[in-house]
Amino acid sequence: MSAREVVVPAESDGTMEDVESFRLRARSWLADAMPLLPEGMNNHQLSRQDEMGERARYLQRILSGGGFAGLCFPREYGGQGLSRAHQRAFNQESLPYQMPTLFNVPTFSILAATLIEFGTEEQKHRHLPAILRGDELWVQFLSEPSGGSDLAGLVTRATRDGDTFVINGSKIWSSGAFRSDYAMCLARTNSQVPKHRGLTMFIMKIHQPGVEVRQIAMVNGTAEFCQEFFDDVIVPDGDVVGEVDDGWTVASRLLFHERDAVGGGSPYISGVAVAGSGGGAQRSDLVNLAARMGKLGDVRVRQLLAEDRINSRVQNQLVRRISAGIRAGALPPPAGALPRLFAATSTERHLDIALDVAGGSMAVWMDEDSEDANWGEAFLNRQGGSLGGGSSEMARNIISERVLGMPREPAADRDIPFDQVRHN
Amino acid sequence: MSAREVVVPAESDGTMEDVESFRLRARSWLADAMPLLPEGMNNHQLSRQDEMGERARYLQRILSGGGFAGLCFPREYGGQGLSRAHQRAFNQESLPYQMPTLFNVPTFSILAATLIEFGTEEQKHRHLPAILRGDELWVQFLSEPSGGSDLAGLVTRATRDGDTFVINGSKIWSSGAFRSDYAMCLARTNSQVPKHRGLTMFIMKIHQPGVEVRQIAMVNGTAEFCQEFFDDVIVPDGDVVGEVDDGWTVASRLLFHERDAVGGGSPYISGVAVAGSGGGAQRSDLVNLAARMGKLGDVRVRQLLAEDRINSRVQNQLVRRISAGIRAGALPPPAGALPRLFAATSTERHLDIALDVAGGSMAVWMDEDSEDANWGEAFLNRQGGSLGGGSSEMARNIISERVLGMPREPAADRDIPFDQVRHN
Amino acid sequence: MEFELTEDQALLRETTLKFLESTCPITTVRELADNEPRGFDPAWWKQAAELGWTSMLVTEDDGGGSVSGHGLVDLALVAEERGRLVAPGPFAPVNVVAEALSRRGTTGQRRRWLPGLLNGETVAAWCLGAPAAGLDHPGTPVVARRSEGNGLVLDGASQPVEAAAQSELLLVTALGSEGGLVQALVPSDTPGVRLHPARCLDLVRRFAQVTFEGVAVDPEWILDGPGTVASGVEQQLQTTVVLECAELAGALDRVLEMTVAYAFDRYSFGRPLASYQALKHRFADMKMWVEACHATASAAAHAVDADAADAAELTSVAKAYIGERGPVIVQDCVQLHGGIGVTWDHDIHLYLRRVVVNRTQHGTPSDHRERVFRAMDAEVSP
Amino acid sequence: MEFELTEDQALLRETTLKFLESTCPITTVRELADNEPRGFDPAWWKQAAELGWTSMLVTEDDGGGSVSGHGLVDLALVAEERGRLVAPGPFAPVNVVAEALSRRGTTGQRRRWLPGLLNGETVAAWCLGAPAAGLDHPGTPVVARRSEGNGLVLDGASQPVEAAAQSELLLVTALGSEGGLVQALVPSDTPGVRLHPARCLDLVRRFAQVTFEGVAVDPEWILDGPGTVASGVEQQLQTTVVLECAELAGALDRVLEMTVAYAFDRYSFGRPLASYQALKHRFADMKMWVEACHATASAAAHAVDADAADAAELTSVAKAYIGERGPVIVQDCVQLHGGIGVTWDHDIHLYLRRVVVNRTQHGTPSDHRERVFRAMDAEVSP
Repeated sequence: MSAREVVVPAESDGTMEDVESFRLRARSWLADAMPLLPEGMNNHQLSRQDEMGERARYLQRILSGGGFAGLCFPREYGGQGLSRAHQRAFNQESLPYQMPTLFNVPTFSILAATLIEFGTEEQKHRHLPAILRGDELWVQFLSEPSGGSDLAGLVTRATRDGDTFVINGSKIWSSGAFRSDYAMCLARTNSQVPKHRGLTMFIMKIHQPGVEVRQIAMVNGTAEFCQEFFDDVIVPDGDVVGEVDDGWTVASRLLFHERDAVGGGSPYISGVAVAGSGGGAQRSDLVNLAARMGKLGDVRVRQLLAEDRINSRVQNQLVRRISAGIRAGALPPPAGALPRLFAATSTERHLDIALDVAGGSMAVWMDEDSEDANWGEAFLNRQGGSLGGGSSEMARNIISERVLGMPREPAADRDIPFDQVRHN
Repeated sequence: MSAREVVVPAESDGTMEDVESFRLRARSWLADAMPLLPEGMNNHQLSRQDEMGERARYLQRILSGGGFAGLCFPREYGGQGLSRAHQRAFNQESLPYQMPTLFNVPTFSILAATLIEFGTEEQKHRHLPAILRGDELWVQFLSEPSGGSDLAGLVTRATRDGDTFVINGSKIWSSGAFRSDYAMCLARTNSQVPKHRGLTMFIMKIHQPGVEVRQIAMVNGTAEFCQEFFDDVIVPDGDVVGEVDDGWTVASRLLFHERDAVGGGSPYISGVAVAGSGGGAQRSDLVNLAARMGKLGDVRVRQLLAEDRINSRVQNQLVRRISAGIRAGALPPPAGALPRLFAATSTERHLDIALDVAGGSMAVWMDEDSEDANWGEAFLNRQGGSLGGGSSEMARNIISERVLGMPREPAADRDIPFDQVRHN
Repeated sequence: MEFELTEDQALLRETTLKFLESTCPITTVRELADNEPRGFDPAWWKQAAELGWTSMLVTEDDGGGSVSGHGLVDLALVAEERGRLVAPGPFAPVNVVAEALSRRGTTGQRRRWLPGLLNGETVAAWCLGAPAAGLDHPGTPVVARRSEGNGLVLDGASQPVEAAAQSELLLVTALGSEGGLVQALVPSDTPGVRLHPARCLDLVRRFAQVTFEGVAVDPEWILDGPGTVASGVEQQLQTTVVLECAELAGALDRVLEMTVAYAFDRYSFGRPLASYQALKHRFADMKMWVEACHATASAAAHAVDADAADAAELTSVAKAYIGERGPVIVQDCVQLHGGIGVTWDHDIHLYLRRVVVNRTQHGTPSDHRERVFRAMDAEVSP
Repeated sequence: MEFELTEDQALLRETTLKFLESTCPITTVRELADNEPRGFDPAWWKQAAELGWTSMLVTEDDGGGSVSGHGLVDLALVAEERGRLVAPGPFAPVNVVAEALSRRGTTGQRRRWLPGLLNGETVAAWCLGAPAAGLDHPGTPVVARRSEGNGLVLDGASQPVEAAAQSELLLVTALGSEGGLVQALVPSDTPGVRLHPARCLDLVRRFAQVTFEGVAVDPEWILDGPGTVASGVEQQLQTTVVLECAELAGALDRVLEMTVAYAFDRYSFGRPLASYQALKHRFADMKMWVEACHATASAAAHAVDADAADAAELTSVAKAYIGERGPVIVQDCVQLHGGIGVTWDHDIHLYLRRVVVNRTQHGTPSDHRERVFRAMDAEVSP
């Protein structure tokens, strides 16, 4: 854990505004200032229509103007310096309203969180207030086309040239880079040392000469992920985050914040994308599908629908158990890979059950049945969930090695200078 | 392939008795000399009642007296020197009769076959005629309690003492050693060389001082497998098979004969244990179970029964395809691991389906329902098929490494003197 | 094991484990299997009762109580440790009957039977003799006719019932001759009651089929009126399933633990089995499943203990999930042990037996999936 | 691929592969998907017809024939290569209709339609408009009433039919208004026939629902009398399924091949993916499944070609097995490719699309398992 880490208090510590009075103030301000959600829509759906993030920026600007941006961010960087309890109260009060949830992940919860810990004072003052004003969306440039699970084996180079670095290479799987302003970009500054010891993290302005952003068309028709190409991109050395050649420390912490955000533990998440998600979510999409197919009376289909329901229930039970175990110190933190793997396998099973229930109509459907098209496209993208956020294979490595303590895989690149290692 | 290998002709070569006249002679002799099978029983069931092999020895003696023992064995060692076609004809004619099929595996098809290739003339004249007379049952002493899949990592020691060897250690999973007379026993004669290069194969008399044979009780109530303990067992050096320290060559060939026997390719198999087995076997045991449970109308159960039937059909189709592929040179011989693995997985699935169909009656049953007891015991022994004859894990290694050509697993003991390797 | 226990619960768990390890290690379980027709030692059962094994689902007024006030949660902790040592004894049957008596019995019924159940002198069994609670019930049910004195006359044959032959008291669930269910307390020496021993894959559990031929039940021994009988039977089922699931979770945890230890100890090709990635990944899956089994067993215990609205669904979720995964996990652990795993002398088959029995009693996974579907459908339909 | 081919068959296979590689590589398939409403180029289809793609199931008298005399076995070799390149074109529909005409059509019917089908000028489709052959058939069937002149009048709506909108001729299987099935040859421009385009996950296959409103069929265009119609429909189904399975086997083989190659090429932590045992073991399973798919597809082709007694069972065995395994294999291959495997630009999704479509058309795996059960039951019952 980094010494620079900001510890956000869970509860109000007495020097802050009382949570309940804050709640009332927020309630009244929200009613005055924020637009209501359209009937039957949630913020997740709204942000899917907000391709360039214009609506999110507009909403964040309102929050900022009202003094409700960055509740748990330090005051010195434009935040409100409040506790998790305040954020929780605000999130509850905000349920009926449009909220700029697009900023939550990765901008607030991953990149701003990392910048708070590793940024220089100059960097923090330059970017955090701008982020909280809605002026900057951020993304992470970590994975590479040649990389896969081996993040530290990346080959994008940053070569020092006076008081700048010149970056060449390519990054991939950044989410929404085309609409974003800044990235944290991990690049290799030294190839003569083992792979983890020659990396540096940079702040990179995205829309500048030498950076090309391409949206990646996915099998399910979306194009949210991007690939970036760097051709002699100039980055001043004032934009190094942390120490030169010590970027792995920054990246590890960034990845921690990513897991924390995905697991619902980040204090920087403001507003709720999908109300009622998690917990007792009904996943009735499969029941609806079976009903539409007239198969609710088929004992075999009923078994499959129940199996899916059971997986969903057990998944939530497992999340709670593992969180409790980590909190109690009975499980090591890498045990977080257990629910991650469970979620991936039960999503796969969910789609396999859909394929069985839908039968032919997942493959061939009449134009009007757009739901069938959705199922087909979801099935094509079945592995999405087992690949995003570290593959299921990596989760199994983590569980066996860091939860069960089994020997690590022999790695051909351990303690060997990077330029002597075979890579893609 | 060893230079000493006996090539048994597939068809009569003209110098032998004509197959059809041989068939008629065999038919008439069998009718005179051999006892008929009891109504509704096969030779496999009979030999399960023949715990000490007395019946098999008696029957083999009759064959031997009639000149029908060892049809494909060389004449000089007491065989008849005939072709596979003669053996096939004889097997067909023998279907109604009691036959000493207990001798087929491992005595004839594995150990006699290995002895023919590697034995000295003295050894062959001493043992092969006795085997064919029904005087000697043989087993293999290869696996060890500490061994698992790593056969060559065995630790039973054979120490030279003048013109004898003194053997100490233990062997396991020999089938029926308690009723057998001789074993081929693989032991370590040199620990200062890598593991494969310090092994020697011995002929070992089983019932002698220093050899203790214990039957192993299995979860399903059988006690066919044995463990042996060697306490200063003396073996004369005239009982070394092949060269000292070159036992791995002999063992590899022995394992080849084992696969050949299991796959139905051995010319030394005489008589048929279960008529009509293989090919279109019906596996109607599950259908019977479902019928007894009154579940043949349950669509879910019908699906399971069909799945089992499909696995059984596809398994036979796969055996034929892989054999053809190996014959045609389109697949390497290790591709034989494919049907081996398929059989193991479909047996597992067969028993899982039984568990589902049987429901509570696989766990608790009234005394009279002995079939339920059989299912329960079969389920307890579910992994038997995935462990015998090399585990499923070894099959997957073989397929990935020797069929798909993927890199071999790093072995901590490769090219390292055995005494410097960690073992159990 | 649950991660968030009160101090008292942690102590209960520890006491239970020590008691089992000292009085009933697996060597003792094997001896009972060979030499004890009852499957357990009655004196030992009384010791267990002193530790509270039979009183946690009984109110304090009736002489029961538990350390946290959440009787079923506490009892599930005991069940889990029992699973870890494949312990013997009529654990679920006695507790289910005691709970039913304490919750819904008349004063006379409670006075007559509870003291013996609580101190371990008396054994009781729940004889589910009719199709109920959405479980598959092949065969002919036990039917209850009204007799002249407003008592009952029972006729029919039950499925095999755990501990029936060791019990003085049978709680019989029968089909009323005018429909609905009926529950009655029947001493097993009542004329017309006959026991037919069954065989069980588990070496220390005893089952018997119970047949009833004109068995007369006095009105005072009828448990439940028509208004409570259905919910009573459902309650008994939920309690039984919670205990079965907790025992399963404990057994699976122990099997995985011993197999992981084996993988570290066992060397093949100069490396421990635990270093082979193909095995490591299977262990990772198994660890995930076992943790999920714990999670769902515990959620079911809490829900039933709290009489939660979704208690029926959550017990069936747990039973379906654990029942399905259980044999898969144990069989893969057998496979990882190699040939030794299918020998009589290795303990793993004792666990496999327990797991198969618990999987199939009181509803197979597919029975419970159907129950889950119905709960879900009821929720979705309106 | 089959291991035991005659020289002529090996040549056929090679010619097919070369033809596909040169005229229709995957880049072309992608262009057709984007720019060709029909999904295939009619001129290219005529070239394919010249290579025999449409004539192997037709007798020599009718102008057909195949290299080995085992038409369906030869055609399955073509189908397999088509699967390897996810080729376009109305392959199964045309062949099934041509075979039905050649086997059971009148002289007039054969003269009218076969020449065009054989030379690739005409496209035909089989419109299975009624519940038949044990397959699930949701929705309302097409019903055939006898008309006054002993012809038929068709009313109703089919399920989506492959190539219907590209066909001049529809072979319609309808439910006779007095029970049983009826088959008729209906030109698609017949008044009352309407086509409603459907969407398909496969990018180069086109389906359309066909509706019939009082469509009059002249007696001369009725195919099959009551005595042959059921076996005729069964024959059409078997042929279709054999071709679907062969195509699936080819597609799966190619997907595994490209994924194995990727595993050798791709380095992670300084080692090729192919060196990771957890992946090696998954590849071993996949290799086994793919070989099993080949084995069962081939067995089905031989059985149907030989009119074997178990042809119905073996086609359903093949379809159930491959249909079930197919998506599992391709999805695991996607997973092994990492993120690139779910991008539009990677070819693997073209295979996944083809596999999902072939899996679900003409009976899902569960439909075919039910058919297998019935075949088995018929065998066991007497």
